[in-house]
Amino acid sequence: MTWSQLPILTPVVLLVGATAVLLTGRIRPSLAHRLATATCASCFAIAIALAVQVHHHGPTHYALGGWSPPIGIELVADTLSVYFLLVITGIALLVMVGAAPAVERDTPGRSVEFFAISLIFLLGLSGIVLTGDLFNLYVFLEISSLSAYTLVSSGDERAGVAAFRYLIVGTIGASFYLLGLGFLYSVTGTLNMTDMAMRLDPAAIPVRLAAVMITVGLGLKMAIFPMHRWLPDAYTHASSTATALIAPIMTKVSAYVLIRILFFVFGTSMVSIDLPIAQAIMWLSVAGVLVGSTMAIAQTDLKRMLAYSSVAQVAYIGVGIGLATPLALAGALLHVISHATMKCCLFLVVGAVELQTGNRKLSSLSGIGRKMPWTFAAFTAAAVAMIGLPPTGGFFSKWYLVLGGMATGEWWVVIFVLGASLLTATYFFRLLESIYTRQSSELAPIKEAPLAVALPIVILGLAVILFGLFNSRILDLFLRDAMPPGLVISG
Amino acid sequence: MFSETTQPLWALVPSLLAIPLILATARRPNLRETWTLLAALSQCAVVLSMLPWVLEGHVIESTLWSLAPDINLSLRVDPLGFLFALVASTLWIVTSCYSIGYVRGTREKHQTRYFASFACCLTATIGIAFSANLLTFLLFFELLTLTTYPLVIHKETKAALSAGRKYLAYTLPAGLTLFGAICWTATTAGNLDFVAGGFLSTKHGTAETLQLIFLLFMIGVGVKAGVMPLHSWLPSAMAAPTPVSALLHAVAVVKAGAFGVLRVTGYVFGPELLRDIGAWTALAWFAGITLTMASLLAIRQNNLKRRLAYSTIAHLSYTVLGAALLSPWSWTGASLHLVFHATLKITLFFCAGAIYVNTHIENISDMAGIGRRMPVTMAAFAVASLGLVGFPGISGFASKWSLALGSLEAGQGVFLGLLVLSGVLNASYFLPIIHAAFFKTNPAFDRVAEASPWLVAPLVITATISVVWGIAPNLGAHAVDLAMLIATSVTGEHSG
Amino acid sequence: MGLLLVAGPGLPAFGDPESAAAGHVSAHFVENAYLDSHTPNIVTVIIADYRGFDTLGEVVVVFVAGLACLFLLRRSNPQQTGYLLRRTDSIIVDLATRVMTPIIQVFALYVIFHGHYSPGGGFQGGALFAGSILLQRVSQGHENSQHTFSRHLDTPFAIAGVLIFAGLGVVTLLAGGNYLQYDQLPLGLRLDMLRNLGILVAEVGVAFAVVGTLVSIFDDLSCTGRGIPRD
Amino acid sequence: MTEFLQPLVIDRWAYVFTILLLSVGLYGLVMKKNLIKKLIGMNIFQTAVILFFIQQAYKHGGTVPIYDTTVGARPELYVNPLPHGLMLTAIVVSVATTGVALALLVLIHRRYETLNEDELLQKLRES
Amino acid sequence: MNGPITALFFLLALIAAIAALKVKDLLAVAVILTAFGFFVALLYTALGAIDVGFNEAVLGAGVTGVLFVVAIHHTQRRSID
Repeated sequence: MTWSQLPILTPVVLLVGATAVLLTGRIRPSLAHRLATATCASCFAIAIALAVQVHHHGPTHYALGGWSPPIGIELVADTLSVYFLLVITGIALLVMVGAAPAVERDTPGRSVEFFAISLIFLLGLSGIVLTGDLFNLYVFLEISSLSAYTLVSSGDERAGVAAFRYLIVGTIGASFYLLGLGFLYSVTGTLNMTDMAMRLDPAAIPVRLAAVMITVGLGLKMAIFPMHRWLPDAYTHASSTATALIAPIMTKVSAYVLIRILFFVFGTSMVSIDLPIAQAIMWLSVAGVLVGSTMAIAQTDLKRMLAYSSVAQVAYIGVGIGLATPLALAGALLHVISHATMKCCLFLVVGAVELQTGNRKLSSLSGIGRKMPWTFAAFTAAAVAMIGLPPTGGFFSKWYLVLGGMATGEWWVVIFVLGASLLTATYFFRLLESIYTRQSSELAPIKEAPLAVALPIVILGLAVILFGLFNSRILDLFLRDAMPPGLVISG
Repeated sequence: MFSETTQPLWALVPSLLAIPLILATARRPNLRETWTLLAALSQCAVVLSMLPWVLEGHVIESTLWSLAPDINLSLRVDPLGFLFALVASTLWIVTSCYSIGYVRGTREKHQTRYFASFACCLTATIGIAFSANLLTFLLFFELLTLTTYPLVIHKETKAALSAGRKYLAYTLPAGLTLFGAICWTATTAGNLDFVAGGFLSTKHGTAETLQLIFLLFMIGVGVKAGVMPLHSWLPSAMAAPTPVSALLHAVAVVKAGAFGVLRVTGYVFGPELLRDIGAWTALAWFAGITLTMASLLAIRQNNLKRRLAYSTIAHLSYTVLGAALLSPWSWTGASLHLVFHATLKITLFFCAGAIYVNTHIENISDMAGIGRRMPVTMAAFAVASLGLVGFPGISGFASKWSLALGSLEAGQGVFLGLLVLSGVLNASYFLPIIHAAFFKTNPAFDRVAEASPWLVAPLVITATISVVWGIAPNLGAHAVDLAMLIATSVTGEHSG
Repeated sequence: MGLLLVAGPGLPAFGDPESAAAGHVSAHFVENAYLDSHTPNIVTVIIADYRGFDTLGEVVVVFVAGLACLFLLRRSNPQQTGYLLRRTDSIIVDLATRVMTPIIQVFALYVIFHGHYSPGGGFQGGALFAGSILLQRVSQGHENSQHTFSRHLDTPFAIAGVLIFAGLGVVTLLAGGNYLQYDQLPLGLRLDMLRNLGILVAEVGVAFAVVGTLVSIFDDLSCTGRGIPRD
Repeated sequence: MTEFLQPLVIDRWAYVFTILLLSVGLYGLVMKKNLIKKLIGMNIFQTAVILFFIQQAYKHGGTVPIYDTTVGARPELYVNPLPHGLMLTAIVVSVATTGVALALLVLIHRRYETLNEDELLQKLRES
Repeated sequence: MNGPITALFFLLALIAAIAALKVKDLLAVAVILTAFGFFVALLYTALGAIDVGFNEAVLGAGVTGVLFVVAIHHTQRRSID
């Protein structure tokens, strides 16, 4: 087994890990969590190794079954996919580390299955970012979606309804994707991305229709306005661990697929010049930013508020994709990692609070900042990043977005993006104020979360700031090479 | 390690290092406050150690790492930045001595948070002073906004909280405007490094575009500088403890705003461009109107701190005016006023605080006769207020004088008139206080004595400094030389 | 929908032998399938060999679906679990199922193992097998049908299926080939026979997974989650 | 009109059927209030998508994709086998999805005793 | 050329689909859905996709139907639309 086998390892390790969790879980449930964590850790290690390899030797192509594409399925580990793989596995690891107590509380007696399913969920996501075959991507999309529905349903009593709604929407999205793929296949006769990019003719009507359908399908999964309705319910009612696992990466991976297909398969010129797809995405996302932020202000439930802010923040990524300029896309990709970290941090904090207080109403958080100093220090960092103040990651992703918008002369986009961050500031500072200043008596017995829970939170809080300060490192290491053909980041 | 290029970094280290130490020693107040004092002293020392280089006309550059393509997180010590940093770090020493006395005197809660945020503020301020390009500037500028917020809401009373909200409601949008302006500049000009005399020129866009950018910039920094009509957060921020107001109004925030105005006018746009696009007259008039209006409003305030706040607004626009007039002398005056007003105003706030700690009086009407009981404090108060009026022999005079020269130099006699007028107004809202304090009696104060030495010593020191600088403005800090250096480098002509 | 109709003319005509899709890749499949793996059923070759990874993924989908139902519906402690189905009263149904079940099962096995030569394979066979068990569950009732296939057997079955398929890939991996590269199996046969064998193993794995999962889904759906079975 | 209808109705009638089926499924998915009906609509929708692939794979005079020595390995004589392989997967996926969906429905019904969307929303609002 | 037969199956499938959405008795709907699956399976076979047809017949028609029946047993049989 040589280095060339690295791409396949992540899925295989996750799959074997999942089965192992199930088997050991039958004998000793206590082992399940450790095993899951170990699996995630090894996947993270593999991802790092893969990243190093790609950085030094360029994209790695892996022909499954030894059948070279387009005959067989190939995995392609290029900078873009490795970047996302790192985000996915990293977040997964940090969530897993402290998951045990919350999972035991939310799904008593079923934690073994929970961990197994979440591993398969990760398998699906990593497969999506690694595969170079459009139908294989669909299969992995369904794997991740099915497990996501299940994870969502593992929450409070309304979770079932939220999960069903999510399932319906997700399936429609997937079917639209599949239909679009059918159109593409019937005019090109191939399923391999690179091969398809060479063979398709951007002028053909079916191709254009396929582009529209795939965009719609993925838009549903990515919760682009106005297809975002499923998201708040799903994130609010899912168990805290599930949310912390799904919210940071699921929508990002859909964004990845969008980027991959729009810019790498169809090509930048087609989606931004021949068709107004990019513009459509951009304006819908702008609307999403505004709607999400506004709705978030109106919420009284912490998780629901964060869910709506997710809608807004994912829309930032959509704006970056829609602007389709190098800097804007870099901003979008940077926002992927920074938003993943901050949102994961925030949701983990929610989980910790629920664990310590058994309550998550905004009103009940008064003065909790003094009871759980470390946790809420991280929370503050993440909140500042959400608002987009320096020196956090959120600031710089916005910086690139705005530069990209100004370069293309999209003044309104710039204005809306900046204005929306005021809305964000409104609800987060309101929250921070009550967290740190108000005193309330019933908080007296509450203590800081246990180490295993608090440590990942603090790490994420630090990461949010570091990603901001050293964003140009990320830019140089990943984003420059991750740019689609024809887009080059100057400077 | 202590080479010339790393010096600006070391200037940031002490206050930065102080934060964790303060937090770690929350349980042991004495140790905690030792850290604060040590940090303040060492920071001042590091800054001072750069004085010779700056006087020789060196510009110390030190780049840390890249923030974005073609934009580095880099520090730069030029006369202007140095002057500001010097003021901030020196006054931090006295302020922290004073704070120690004050918070113990009034038994404030959350003293640890208080001192920690204080250190953060100082880091941000020094960062602003030494930032070498607009992005770095913005970084520290927003950091200052964030770290001042806990200080504003420190008392956690309803008033304090609403003041905090108001503060954010003004500064965050301002920050965004600044952000937009900087992005725009980056797109048009491609670089953001400060250059004495400005790096923007007419080839970077039409006059209208540049005027718009300038407007955005002015809104961005003007809010902190309290330029009317963006000033109203400042009086309400008086809800904060007095040392905080002292820091806010004399040293960190508002001065950072004024400093920002100087930076933008002198080092981003530059005199030629501002003359070409005619933006300077607008700015000058805004400043002129502000300093008159604010002085008028100050007269109507009964709460001492609010009155001081309005006088701050007025005096900041002296600096802004000086920057806008674009002539060598006016720039000298502006830079000098940055320094002198700081020392004078902080003295006044110290006095207000001392009175409050002893008697819990905030309103001027109740202060009749206080001077007899607290002679030292009130004497200092008298000195400082006379300085602000522009009384010869006290530091304020020098800066006003050169501002006056500047306005003549720029051929704008109008503003000379405004300066004189506001001097008169200053007198009319300060002198009554002094008169009442010394020449009236009030039995209520029989048992009142001078405040604790922690409180009195700082204000005596600052008062003496102002007097000394009034006689020999160039003593010690070479303030005048530095101001002249700044003026020359910006306007390209020699003053005097 | 209008859009879809407008797009129609751009697509290759119905049954057009020269359509782009018919050429390119699939032509290669038709030409080489038999030579590559000595298996006439081209579709089987495609799903189990050329695009074996898809099929593995699909097995995972089935697997996670079963897991999901188990996670959602099955309660941990058995006495809380009652089952919907009881033994039927109709003698005909009873007899019919008794006769049918073994036949179906034999046929199912045939379908699985003959998938190389005729339509069928792991999925169809597995589903048939599962169907026979479901038939028993329906007619004989849950408790009585446990002896043919216990409900504690299904998850292990599914896991076994997944592991067989995934393990096959791991073996080829360890043998120095790529994942699921059957011709690297260390058995010293002709390449096409190796692939033939690999396909067979894969199909068996699929069958296991499908049987286990379908039965488990059925059980979970039909368990009332309340103590008393209701009628 | 004809130059629009001819290619559509005569050459691609199977495609038109598929689209019809697709719209039926979508209708059920969107319009129906009963969640089980929604699910059925979803099933039909997925089936239509699968059907699209299959009818695209069809060739006049093509035989089933099982290698026949008498025919030989001549692509034009076999129906395109690749979509068949893909759709085998797709069918199984849709069945799996249906299974999970049904499980969710049973769960919902245990809690709320209804599967009608409006009543469900009503109860959600009350609780 | 098996055009007519294919068309016939298409029609049947379409009718079955519509019926499945129209009928109010859900158990009947489950049966109709099975029929739908069966027609579609035949359709696949007619289109030369015997494997898919087989699969649809077993999974689509068989298993799905059974699952629906069980689920409907658990929940409610009537549907107001």
